[in-house]
Amino acid sequence: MNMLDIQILLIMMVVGAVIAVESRNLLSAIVAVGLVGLFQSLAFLLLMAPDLAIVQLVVEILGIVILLRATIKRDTISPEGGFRFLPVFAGIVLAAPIVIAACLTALELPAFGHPLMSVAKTYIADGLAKTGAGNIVAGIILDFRAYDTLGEAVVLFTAVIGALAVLRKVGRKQKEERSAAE
Amino acid sequence: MIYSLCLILFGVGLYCVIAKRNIVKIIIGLAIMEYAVNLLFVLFGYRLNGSAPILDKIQETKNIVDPLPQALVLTAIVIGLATTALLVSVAIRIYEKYGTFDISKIKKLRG
Amino acid sequence: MMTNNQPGMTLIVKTITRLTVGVILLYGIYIVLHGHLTPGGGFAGGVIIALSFVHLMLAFGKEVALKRFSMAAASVFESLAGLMFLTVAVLGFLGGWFFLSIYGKGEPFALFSAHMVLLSNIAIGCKVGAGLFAVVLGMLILTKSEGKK
Amino acid sequence: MNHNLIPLFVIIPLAGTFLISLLGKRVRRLPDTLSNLCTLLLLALSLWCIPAVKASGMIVYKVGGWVPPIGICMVIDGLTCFMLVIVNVISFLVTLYAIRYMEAYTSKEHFHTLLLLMIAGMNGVVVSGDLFNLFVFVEIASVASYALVAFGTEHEELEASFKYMVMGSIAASLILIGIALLYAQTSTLNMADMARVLRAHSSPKVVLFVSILFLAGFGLKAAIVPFHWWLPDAHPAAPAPISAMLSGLLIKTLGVYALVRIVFNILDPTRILPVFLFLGALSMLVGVFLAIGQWDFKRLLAYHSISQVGYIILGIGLGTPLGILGGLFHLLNHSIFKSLLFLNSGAVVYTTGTRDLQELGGLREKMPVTSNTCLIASMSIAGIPPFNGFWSKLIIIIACIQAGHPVYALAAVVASIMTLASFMKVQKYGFFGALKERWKGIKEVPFTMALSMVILSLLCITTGLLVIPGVAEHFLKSAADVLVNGKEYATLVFESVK
Repeated sequence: MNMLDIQILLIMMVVGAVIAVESRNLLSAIVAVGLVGLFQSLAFLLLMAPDLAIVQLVVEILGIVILLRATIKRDTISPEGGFRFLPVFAGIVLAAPIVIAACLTALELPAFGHPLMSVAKTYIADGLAKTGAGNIVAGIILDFRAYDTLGEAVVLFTAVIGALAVLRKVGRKQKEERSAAE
Repeated sequence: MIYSLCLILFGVGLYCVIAKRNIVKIIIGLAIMEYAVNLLFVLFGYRLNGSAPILDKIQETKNIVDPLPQALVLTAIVIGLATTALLVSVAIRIYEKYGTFDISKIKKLRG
Repeated sequence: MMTNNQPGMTLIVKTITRLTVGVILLYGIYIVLHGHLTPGGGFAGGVIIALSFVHLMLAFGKEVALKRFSMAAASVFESLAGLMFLTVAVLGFLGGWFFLSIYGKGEPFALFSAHMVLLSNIAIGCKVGAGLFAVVLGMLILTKSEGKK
Repeated sequence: MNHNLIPLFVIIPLAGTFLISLLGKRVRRLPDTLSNLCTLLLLALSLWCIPAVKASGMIVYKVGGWVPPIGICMVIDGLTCFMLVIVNVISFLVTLYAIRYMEAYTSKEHFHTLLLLMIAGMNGVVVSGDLFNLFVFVEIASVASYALVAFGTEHEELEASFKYMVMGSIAASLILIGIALLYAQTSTLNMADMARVLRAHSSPKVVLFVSILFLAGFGLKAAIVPFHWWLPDAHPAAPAPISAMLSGLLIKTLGVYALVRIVFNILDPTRILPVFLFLGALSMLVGVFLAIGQWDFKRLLAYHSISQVGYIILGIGLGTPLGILGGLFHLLNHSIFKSLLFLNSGAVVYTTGTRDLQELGGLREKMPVTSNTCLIASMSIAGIPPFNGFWSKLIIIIACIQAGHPVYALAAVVASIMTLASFMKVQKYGFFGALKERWKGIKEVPFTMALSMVILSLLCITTGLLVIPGVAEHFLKSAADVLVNGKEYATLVFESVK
């Protein structure tokens, strides 16, 4: 049964996530989140999504590098002194109903392992003939749904330009500089 | 069952974003939420004993998993990375200005 | 962590980096070019390319990495690659539709097949690699100047 | 066959954005010129849509030549055309205004790049006919707006942007779960195909839960009341042209338009509409109550955005033809007068450097253009008769009474009176009264800034004419019809594909 290993991976992911959330030390929290990402990459591999496994792995590495750069040499200890009731309560009250409702809704969906695949059948049957790409996923993202990929590349471009704009040293010109420019 | 585990992961992330008071923890919570959603999407497309959607010259398998959710999740992962990069940049600037990652100490704005 | 006077990490890290960085870069390019045949593609390959430069930067300090690939070059590269992807899309108008694949399909399973997918993968690879490297570089430059204050 | 012009709504701003980021640093005047040129082209293109839609009813563009359920399609119908005109008119005037206003900030080329990306995102959301594609473009516009809110890189801006970004990311996750559930249920992503499959066989539980997820996700982007608390920080923190874009366009295209399109055209609106009504009325009252005590000019305007979005949601939530017409008309009016008000506040900040109403006073003498246009906008938002705000509020109130909800009608009247009170405060402290000593030396704003404010104020006066029978049919009515006959969307799309 293929489902058991995915379930074990999912339980590990939940455990890793709980460690990441509750750990006092920010560095260990980040490492735990990296672990969750690694398990997810494995899960993608088991779910027959090798493209996603690669992308998830490398994105995870880059994400961890970026996050570590943010925290290293800064506060590494999460400053939460003691247990505070209100935020914990609010978190549980808001998160629990969504999860329970979503679980109930998921029961109504087609059973796990039996997707409907009405559109996807076309992709599998005609993908190679119509796009010439043996990798059907690449055929979808860069030919059938290439417009989405343009959007995705633009999101990344936006984030890069945005990050460079946010990270510039001086945001506003001084008054004198401004009047000189006019 | 398998969907509920994935949704619990989502719940853990959401809880982290709402309950924690540290900027890095909030970013971690958002990342966990993204993982859960991506995994859920791929789970919806999985077919029992299916093979990967990559054709090669020799074999001609009929039982292939749904490739469309994979294509969508690829997009979603990259969007998640973009958001994280921007969040971290803003977080670095906030640290530079306030000297802390604790949002209960960052309170210039009312309400 | 940084015990020696030189920027970057210790000699062991530097030596290993010198050996591996080229391999990582080549692997990234391989992934980009074979995106239409094997798992991977422009995004994965682009991130690997960015990681190879980030790797260099972490090991040797930002000056060495900047000498190879400056900030301005990164942002020019990114915009050019963006324009290239858009051009690939707009050229479809020649065949009547935006994003129409007019480039021919080639022999199935050959390296130069599915030309639209290949071209887009290259454009995306350049774009992602340059863009992500620019972000990490931006963060590093800010962190350094903050340290001096 | 002019259909090939449709993708230009996305291509023009994207090409502009790449060129600006490529050459912006080298050629000095390029960012301003190019972004104004792009928005002008977009404006012309969106005006071309009105007769085109009138001629053929609905235009479907197949991206890449793939037939819709397989590929992505772009759909232009009455509602799309309506939103496109609003988006492109306002964004053209805002870019015109930004030429001089953004002199105060560094790296203008980044600003214009992000601004054009935001416009591209909004146009993409509006023309998209595919659910996942809509999500991708929502993210483009949102990510650009997160960065633009933090553009000044001062304390408040960074903090506001962080808050906004966290809320936006939660919203994105909720929307994505909704899309995933819908995909599992229908196994397609095209909106028309989805509607068709859901109508044939669907589980009501899934549809209800997905509606709630979308309401929460897009409600976060639209700042409807339980999800509103990021807006009063984020909108004032941005530079004034961006505040105008955020309040005038972004919360409407990403929030209201996307929500309404999905709920009316894909899902079943009947079970979720009472929630719309309640949340709309709540936003209306909460927003205005919070606004009335504010002394910060831009913050006050931001709270009013919450309240005015409440009117729109209330009108559309009635579900009757008149209510939907009123809601959409108010959407148009609000984007005009709220952008004008934010541009006015920007003009005040530009000349005086403060936005605290208690420090201002008597600016009427020195800044006649700003104060007169601000007066017109204030009267519009408060619903004084000849101006456009009056007509749309009137339609909403009449529709409420017609549909048998007198309590909501009363709430709308109360909110309108409170709005009037708070804008009387703005006028009294900001523009009327004695000129303070420290403001003796100020001048009126430069020409391009004044020009865009004057055009917007003229629009405030003239758009009231759109309700006249005979004119309304061409523009407003065709937009409302898309929602009123929501179930026909799928059939229409598949008919025009053939």
